[in-house]
Amino acid sequence: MSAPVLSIRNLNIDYVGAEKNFHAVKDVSFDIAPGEFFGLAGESGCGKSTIAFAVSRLHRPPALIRTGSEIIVGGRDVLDLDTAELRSFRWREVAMVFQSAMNSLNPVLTIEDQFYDVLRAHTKISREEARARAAELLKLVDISPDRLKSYPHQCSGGMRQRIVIAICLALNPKLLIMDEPTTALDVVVQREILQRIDVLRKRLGFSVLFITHDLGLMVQVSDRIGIMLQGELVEVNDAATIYKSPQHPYTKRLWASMPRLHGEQIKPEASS
Amino acid sequence: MPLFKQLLSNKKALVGLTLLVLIILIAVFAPFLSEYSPTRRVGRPHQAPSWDHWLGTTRLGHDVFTRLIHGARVSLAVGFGAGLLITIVGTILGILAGYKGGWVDEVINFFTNMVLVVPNLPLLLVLAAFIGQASPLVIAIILGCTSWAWGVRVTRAETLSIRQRDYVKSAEMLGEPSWRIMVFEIFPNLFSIVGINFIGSVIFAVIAEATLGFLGLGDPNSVSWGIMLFNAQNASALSVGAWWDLLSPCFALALLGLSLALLNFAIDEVANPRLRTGGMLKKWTRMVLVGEGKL
Amino acid sequence: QEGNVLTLASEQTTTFVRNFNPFGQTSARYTTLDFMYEPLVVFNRLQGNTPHFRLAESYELADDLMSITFTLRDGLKWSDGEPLTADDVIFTYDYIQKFPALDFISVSAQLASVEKVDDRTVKFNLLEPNSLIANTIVGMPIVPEHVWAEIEDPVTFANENPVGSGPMTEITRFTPQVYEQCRNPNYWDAANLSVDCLRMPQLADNPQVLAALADGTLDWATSFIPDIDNTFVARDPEHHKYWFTPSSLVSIQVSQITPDENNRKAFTDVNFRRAISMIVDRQTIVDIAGYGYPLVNDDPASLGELYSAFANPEVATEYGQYGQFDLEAGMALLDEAGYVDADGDGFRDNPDGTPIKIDFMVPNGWTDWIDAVQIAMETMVEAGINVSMSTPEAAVWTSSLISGEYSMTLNALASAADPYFPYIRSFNPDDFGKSRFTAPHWENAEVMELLGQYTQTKDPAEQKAAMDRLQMIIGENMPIIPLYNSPSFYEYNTSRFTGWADAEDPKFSPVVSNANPARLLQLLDLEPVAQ
Amino acid sequence: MAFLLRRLAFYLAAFMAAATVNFFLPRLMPGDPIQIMFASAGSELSLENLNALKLTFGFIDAPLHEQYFAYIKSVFTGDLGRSIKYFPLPVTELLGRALVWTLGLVGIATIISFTLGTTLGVMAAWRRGKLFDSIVSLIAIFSSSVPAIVVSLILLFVFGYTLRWFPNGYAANPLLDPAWNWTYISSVLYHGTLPMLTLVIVQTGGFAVTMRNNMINLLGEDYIVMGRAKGLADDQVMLWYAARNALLPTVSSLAIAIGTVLGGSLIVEVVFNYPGLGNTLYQAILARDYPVIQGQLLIMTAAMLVSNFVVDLSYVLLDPRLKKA
Amino acid sequence: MSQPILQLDTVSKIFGEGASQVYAARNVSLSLTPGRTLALVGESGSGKTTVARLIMREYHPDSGQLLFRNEALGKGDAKAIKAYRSAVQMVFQDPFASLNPTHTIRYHLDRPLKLHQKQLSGAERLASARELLERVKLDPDQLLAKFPHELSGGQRQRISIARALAVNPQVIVADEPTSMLDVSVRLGILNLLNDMKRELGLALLYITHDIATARFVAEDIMVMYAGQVVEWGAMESVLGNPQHPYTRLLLAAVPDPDRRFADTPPGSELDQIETIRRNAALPQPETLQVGENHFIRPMPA
Ligand SMILES: Nc1ncnc2c1ncn2[C@@H]1O[C@H](COP(=O)(O)OP(=O)(O)OP(=O)(O)O)[C@@H](O)[C@H]1O
Ligand SMILES: Nc1ncnc2c1ncn2[C@@H]1O[C@H](COP(=O)(O)OP(=O)(O)OP(=O)(O)O)[C@@H](O)[C@H]1O
Ligand SMILES: [Mg+2]
Ligand SMILES: [Mg+2]
Repeated sequence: MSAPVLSIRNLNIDYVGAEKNFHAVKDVSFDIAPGEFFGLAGESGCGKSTIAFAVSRLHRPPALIRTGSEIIVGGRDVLDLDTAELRSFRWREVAMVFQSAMNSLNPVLTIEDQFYDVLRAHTKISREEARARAAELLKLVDISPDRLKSYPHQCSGGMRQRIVIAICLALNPKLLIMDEPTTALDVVVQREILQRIDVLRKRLGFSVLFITHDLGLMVQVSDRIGIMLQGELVEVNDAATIYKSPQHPYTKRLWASMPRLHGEQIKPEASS
Repeated sequence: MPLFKQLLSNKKALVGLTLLVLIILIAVFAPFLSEYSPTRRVGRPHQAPSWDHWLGTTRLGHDVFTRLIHGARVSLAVGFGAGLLITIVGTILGILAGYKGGWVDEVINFFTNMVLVVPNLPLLLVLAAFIGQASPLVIAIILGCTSWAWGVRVTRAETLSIRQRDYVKSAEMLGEPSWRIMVFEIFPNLFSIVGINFIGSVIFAVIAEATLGFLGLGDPNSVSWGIMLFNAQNASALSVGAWWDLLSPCFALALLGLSLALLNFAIDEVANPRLRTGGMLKKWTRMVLVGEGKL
Repeated sequence: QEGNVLTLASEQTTTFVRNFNPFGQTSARYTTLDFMYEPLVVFNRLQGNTPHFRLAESYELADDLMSITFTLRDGLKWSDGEPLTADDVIFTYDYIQKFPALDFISVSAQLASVEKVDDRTVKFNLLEPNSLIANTIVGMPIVPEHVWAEIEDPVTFANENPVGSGPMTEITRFTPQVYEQCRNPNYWDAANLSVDCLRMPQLADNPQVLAALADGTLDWATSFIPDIDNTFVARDPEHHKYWFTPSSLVSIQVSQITPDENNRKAFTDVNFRRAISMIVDRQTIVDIAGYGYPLVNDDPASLGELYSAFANPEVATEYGQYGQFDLEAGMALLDEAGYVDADGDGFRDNPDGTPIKIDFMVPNGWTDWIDAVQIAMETMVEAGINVSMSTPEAAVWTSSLISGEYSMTLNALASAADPYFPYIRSFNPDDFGKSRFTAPHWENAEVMELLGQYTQTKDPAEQKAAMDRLQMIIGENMPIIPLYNSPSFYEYNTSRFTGWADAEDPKFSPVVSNANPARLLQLLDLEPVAQ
Repeated sequence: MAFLLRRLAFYLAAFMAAATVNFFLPRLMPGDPIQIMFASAGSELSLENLNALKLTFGFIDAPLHEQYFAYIKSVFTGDLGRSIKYFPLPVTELLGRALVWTLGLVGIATIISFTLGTTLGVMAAWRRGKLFDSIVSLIAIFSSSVPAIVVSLILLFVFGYTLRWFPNGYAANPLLDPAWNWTYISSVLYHGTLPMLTLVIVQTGGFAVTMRNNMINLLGEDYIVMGRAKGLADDQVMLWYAARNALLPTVSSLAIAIGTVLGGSLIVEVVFNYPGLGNTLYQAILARDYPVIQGQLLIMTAAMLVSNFVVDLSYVLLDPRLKKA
Repeated sequence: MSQPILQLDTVSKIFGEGASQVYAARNVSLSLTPGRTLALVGESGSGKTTVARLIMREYHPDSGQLLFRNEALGKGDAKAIKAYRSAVQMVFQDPFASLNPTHTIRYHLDRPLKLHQKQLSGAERLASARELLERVKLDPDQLLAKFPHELSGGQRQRISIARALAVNPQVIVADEPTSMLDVSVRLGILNLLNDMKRELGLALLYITHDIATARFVAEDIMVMYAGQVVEWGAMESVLGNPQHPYTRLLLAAVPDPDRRFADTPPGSELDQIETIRRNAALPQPETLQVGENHFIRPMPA
C-alpha cells in the first residue's frame, strides 16, 4: 500500500477563550489512503469542521493548533509551511467544498473570474487558456460553458455546488475535503452530486475527506469512516463494519436512534 | 438581562460609563462644587486660569469652571431629553412600520425617507432661527421632531427581521394582541438597536445644541456649553488670547462625546459577538509567541 | 503702474456683488455714497455742523424757512464727461417721487416741489417751515439724468458701471473677493485728491478685519476690535492707530403704554424711572460690555457729550443726580416713593401693593447689548426689582417697540447733527406705531410745540431758548434713561498714508462707514507717504 | 431598472415635499420679512417706502394657492428669486458660487475620508485584534464622537492663531484673481487645509467603523474562506473577496453621510469663514434673506437627493445581484 | 376511523404577480384526524411550510377553504377564530428561534395559559406550567426561571411543544421539528410527539423532508412537489409501492445504509426532475386511486 495522502497525527486544536480555552479537537489521528473516500461523522459541534480547516490551515484566531500536532500531506508537515509554501500548497494539493452552496462563491465575481483567479494564482496561464480550462472543468460536472459569464446568484443551488466542485478539480488536487457539502440541498440533488464525486474520484484518483452528520448517507458512499464525539475520534473503521458491527457505544446509539425507511423500524424507546 | 452583564464586563463600556457618570454627577452637584454663581460677575474680564478661577473667567467676568459645570446640566438635559424623544419616536414608528406593514409601513417609510434626505442641521438652524430665542427645551423639541428618521430606519429594518422569527409567529398563533407583540416580544429584542439609537441621538443632540448655541441661535439666558462657545466666540476669545474661554466647553463637549461613543461601541460589540475582540486575542497572541501552537 | 492704492474696509460681507445703486441701502457697495456720488454739502458734526461745500458751492435758506436754494459749482462734470447741472438734481428728485422705494431718507414727504432757477441753481419748496432741511436734503445722492432716465426699474438696477460725480468712480477690478475703485477722470476737485485707487478686500466679520488690520494690510477700517491696544496697536505702535468717537445713544426705555397694568403704574411714574436710572451702573456697563469704548451718557436730558455744544447747564444742576449711579440713593428713592416689598416675595411692589414684574427685552444675538442688560440687571435685582431678560428675534423686538407692547428694553438712536433730531424722532406722536424710536410712547404737548418752534426760526437765540427749555422738560421727566453713546469705530495705518483725523486734530469724523459723509473729507486729506 | 425608477419617483416626491415645506416655512413664521430685513440692516424707512420695496421684491398679496403655484413653477424653471442682502444677485448665482466651494470642500474631504476610512477599516478588520486594529478603533471612537465644531475651533486655535501656520479665513487669498494657475490653486489648497482637515477628522472614523464591522461580519462567510483555501494572496482575498463585498453596505452609509457632511461643513464654513453654502445659509439666516434661505434648503435637499441617487446607481453597478439579467 | 377535525379543501396560495407568479400551494386538500399523524414530505420549496401557514391562518387562501370541525372558517368571525387558535397550535423548526430570548421559560408557558384559560389564578397557572414541563419530560424546578439561551436545542424544542400544549389544542402542526436537532436527541422529540398524539388524542401534521422520520411517526403521508400534492395515502402503501415518478425518485435518493452507491452514471435523476418540474406547470389531470387509501395525481402525458 502506498503512503497515505493525508496523515493526521495527534492533532490538538484549541479555541482560545478569555478565561478558558475550548479544547475542540483532542488528540485525533487518522490516515487517508490515495483514492480513498473517507467519511468523518459526528454531531454538531464535535470538531469536524475544525479538523477540515486545519488541513488547509484556514483557521483564524482564536483557533490554535497546539504544538506537537502533525498534518502530513505528500510527505511534509503542513504545519511547517511558510506563507508562500502554504499558498501554493492550498488548492493544488488539498481543495475544499464548503457547507453552503449558496455562499461559497463570491457574489460579485463571475464564475469565470473565480476559475481564473485560482488558476492564475498557481499557474502561468493566459486568460484564454484559463477560459478553456474552466469550460472543460464545467463539462466534467455537466454544466454548459455558457455559465462562465454568469454570476453565482444566477445559478441554482445544485448548480453552484457543482461549480464549486469543478473549481476544486482545477489543479488536480490529491485530496478533496467536503464539509457537509450537501446539507442545503434536496436529497435528490444531494445524491446526484455525491455520485458524481464518486465517479470523478474513481476516474481522477483523488481522495476525499467527507464530513457529514448523516450516517446513513456516509455508509452509502464512504470506504472508511471515523466517528467523532466531543473532539475525540472514538472509532475508525471501514464503512461496512461501522454499520454492521459498531464497536463504540456512541456509534451504536447513533444507529439506534436512526429511523429506517425500509424494513423493520427501530423501537420507539420511552422518550427520555 | 445577559446583555447588561456583558456590557459591564466590556472595557470600553466601563470607561465610557465611568466618564458619563462622572459628568452627570458633576452636573447634578454643580452648585456644591463651586462657590460662584454661573450668572454673576465674580472677576475681572478674561482672567487667565488661576487658583481662584480654575478655568479663568469669561469676557463678562463669569467663572468659566462654574459655567462649565452648570452648563453640563443644560447640555446633558438637552442631550438626554432630545435623545429620549428621538428614540421614543423612532422606536415606536420603527416597530409600527416594521410590524404592521401594509399602508402603515408605506406611510411611515415614505416620511422617514423624506426626512432622511432633508439635510438635518441646516433645517434645524432655519427652524431655530425662525422660532427665535430657542430655549434648551425648544431645542430639544425641535431636535426630537426632526431627527427621528434614522432611528425609524434601523428599528424598522431590525423589526422586519424579528417579525419573521418563530417566537413572534408563535405569539401571534397564541392570539397575543398585536400591541403586546410589539411591546413584549419585539421591543425587548431591540435592546441594542434602541440603545445605540438612543446614545447616538444623545451625541447628536448635545452636538446640535452646542452648534445652535455657537451660531447664536440659543437663549443667552441659559447657561449651556453652546452658549459658552457663542459668548467666547463673540468676545473674540481666540484673537485676544483667552483660549480658556473657548477651549473649556470644547473639551467638555469632546469628553462627553467620547464617553457616549465608547458606550455605543461597547453596545455594538456586545450585541454583535463577531465584533468583540476581547482579551482572548491577546491571550492567543501570547500563546503563539511562546510556541504553544500556531494556526 | 497702479499709483497709490488705499485699502479700506467699510463693509463686512461674505461675497461682493457688483451693485453700485446709490439708492440701494442694503445691497449697494458701501463705497457708493460719498466716494462715487458726491453730496452737495458735507456737514461737519465735529465742528458744530459747519458746511463743507462739495457739489454745491452755497445754499440759502429762505427767511420764512419755507424753501432752500442750492447753487452748484461751475463746470461740474460726471465721470463720463457729461456736464452735471441743476437738471440732474431736478431729475433725481422727480425720480424718487416717481419711485418711492428709492427714497431711503424719506425726504420727498417734506418737499412741496423742486424747481430749477438756472443751470446751476435749484430751489426746494417745503411743506412746512424747517430750519434744518439742508441736513436732510444733502443725504440724497444726485444721479446723472442721461444714465438713469433710461432705467426701467431703478429699484432693482445694479448700476454695475456707475457714472458718478465723486472722486472714485472707476471700477477697475471686481471679484466676489475684492474690488478696486479708482480715480474719476473728470473729478472737479482732483487737485485735492492724492489717492489713486481704493481697494476693498472682502472681509466677513470683526475677527477678519482685525486680522487684516493686525498684519498691516488695511489702511482704513471701521470695525469693533476687542481689546484693541493689545490686539491691534501693540503689533506696530508707530503706525497702528485708532480713534473712537461717540455716536448713537443707547438707552433703557420703558413703555408708557405697556399692556401690564401694574407695570404701567410704575413706568408712568417719574420717580420709578429716575430710580432705575440711578440703579444702573453705567461705567461698569461701558467697561465690561463695551470694552471701555463707549462714552457714558448720564445726561438726564439724554444729549450728553455728543451735543455738549447745545447743553443747558441748568439740567445738570437740577436733575444731574438722577443720572449718577448710586444704588443706595436709588433704593432710597424707591422706598420714599412707596415701592416696597408688600407681599414678601423679596421684590418691590407698587405703592398700592400690586406686583411689578419686568421683562427686559433685547434682540437675540446682539451680544454687547445682552451683556449690558445682564450687568444692568445685576444691580436692579440687588435693588429688589423683579426683572428678567428675554431675547426675541430682532424683528419681533422691533415690532414690539413700534407698538409699545413691551415693558423694558434697550434702544438705540443714531447720532445727528443737531439734538433736534433725537428729540423729534423719539417723541413725535405722529410716529407712534410707525417707528421703533418712539418706543417709550411718551407724549408731551409742550415738547412738540418747542420742537416746532426750533425748526421754524432762524434766530439762534430763539433756537437756544427753545432747546434749553426742551432739555429741562426731558431732564425733569426722564422719558428715556440714557446709558452711553456707543462709539464709531475708526482704525487706521499711517505707514502708507498720512493726514488722518484723530483726537489731536479732530477736523472731521474720519469713520469710513457709509453713514458718515465726512469720510469724503478724510479721503481728500490723505497723502501718500513718500517711499 | 425598476429599482432605479422607483427611487427616482421617490426622489421627485421628496423634492416636491421639500419645496412645499420651503414655501410655507417663512410664511408660517412671525414677522414681516421685509421689515425684519430692514430692521437687521439698521435702516429707517417710512411705511410707504417699505411697501414700495415689498412690491419690488415680489411679496404680493395673492391668495396662498396662487403664490404656491407661482413658487413651484419658478422652482422648476430654475428661478429662485433674488437675494435681498446681496441684491440684485439672483439666488441661483449666489448659491452657485457658494456651491462650487462647498462641493470642492465637502467632495474632496468626503473622498479623502471615505478612502482613508474604508482602507483603515479593511486593514483593521483583516488584522483583527492586533495593535493596528485597536489603534483604528480608538481613532474611530474619537473621530465619531468629537463634534466638528470642537475640532474646527481647536484646529483654528492651534494652527490659525497660535502657530499661525494656516490662514483663519477665506477660500483663497482675496487679492488674487481666480485663475487656473498654480498661485491661485495653491492659495485655495492652503486656505482649504484646515476646513478640509476638520471634515476628514470627523468623518473618517465613521467610515472606518462601518467598513470594519461589515468586513468582520463577512470574514466568516464561506466564500472568503474559500478564497483563502484557493491559495490566493492575502491581499487579493482582502480586496476582491472581503472588501469588495463589504463595500456595498458602506456605500449606502455614504448617502446618509452626505447629510451629516453638509451639516458639518456648515459649522466648519462658519468657523473658518469659508464662502460655501453653509456660510451663505448662516449669513442669510442672520440677515433674514428669505429667498436665499429657501433656495439654500432646496439646493441642499437636491444635493442630498442627487448624491443618494448616485449612491443608488453605484450600488447597482457594484452589486451584480441588482443588475437585471 | 374518527371524523377529521381540520380539513383543507382544494386550497391554493399564490405569491407574486404576473411573470413572477408562484403557486406555493395548488389545490391542496388534506384532513387531520384526532389520534393520527399525517406526514407532509417534499423537497425544499415544494410548499410544505405554506400549507402549515395556511392552516395556522397566517396566510389566507386565494381559493379553497379551511374547515374546522366541518365548518368553513371565515376571515372575520372573532369568536370562531379565538376558538380555532386555542385548538390549533404549531411547533417550529428552529428551536433557537422559536423562543423569545428575552423571556423566561415561565413566561413562555404562562402567556398561553393566561390567554386561553382566563379562569385560572396565578398559582393555578404556575401549577399548570409545572405540569406541562413534566409532561414533556423536563424538570420544572430547574427550568422555569431560566432563559432560552441557557437550554440545549432538545430542551428548547420540548419547551416549544409544552407551549403548544398549554392551550389544550386538538391539532398540532409541527414544521420540521427535528431537522435542526442532533440525531441523538431527534428521536426523543419524535417519541414525545407520538406520546402526545396517543395520550391526548391530538391530530398531528408532521412536516419533514426526512421520509425516514415520517415513517417513524406518521400513519399517513402526503408527498408534495412544486406546490402540489402528487401522491398520498397510508404510509406503508405509499412507501412500499410508490406510483408517482417523483415519489420514486425521492425514495430512491433517501440515504440508506443498506444500499451502497451503484456505479450508475450520474445525471439521470436531474433529467427526470426537469421533466417533472416542466410537467408540474401543466393542467393537472384528475386524481387516481391506486390502492386502498393510496392516491396519486399522475403526471400529464
Ligand atoms: N471561533 C470559535 N471560537 C470558539 N469556539 C469555536 C469557534 N469555532 C468553533 N468553536 C467551537 O468548536 C467546536 C467545534 O466546532 P466545529 O465547527 O468544528 O464543529 P462541527 O463538528 O463542524 O459542527 P457542525 O456539524 O455544526 O458543523 C464547537 O463546539 C464550537 O462551539
Ligand atoms: N411570503 C412569500 N412570498 C413569496 N413567495 C413565497 C413566500 N413564501 C413562500 N414562497 C414561495 O412559495 C414556494 C413554497 O415555499 P414553502 O416555504 O412553502 O416551501 P417548503 O416546502 O416549506 O420549503 P422548505 O423545505 O425549504 O421549508 C417557494 O417557491 C417559496 O419561494
Ligand atoms: Mg461544521
Ligand atoms: Mg419550510
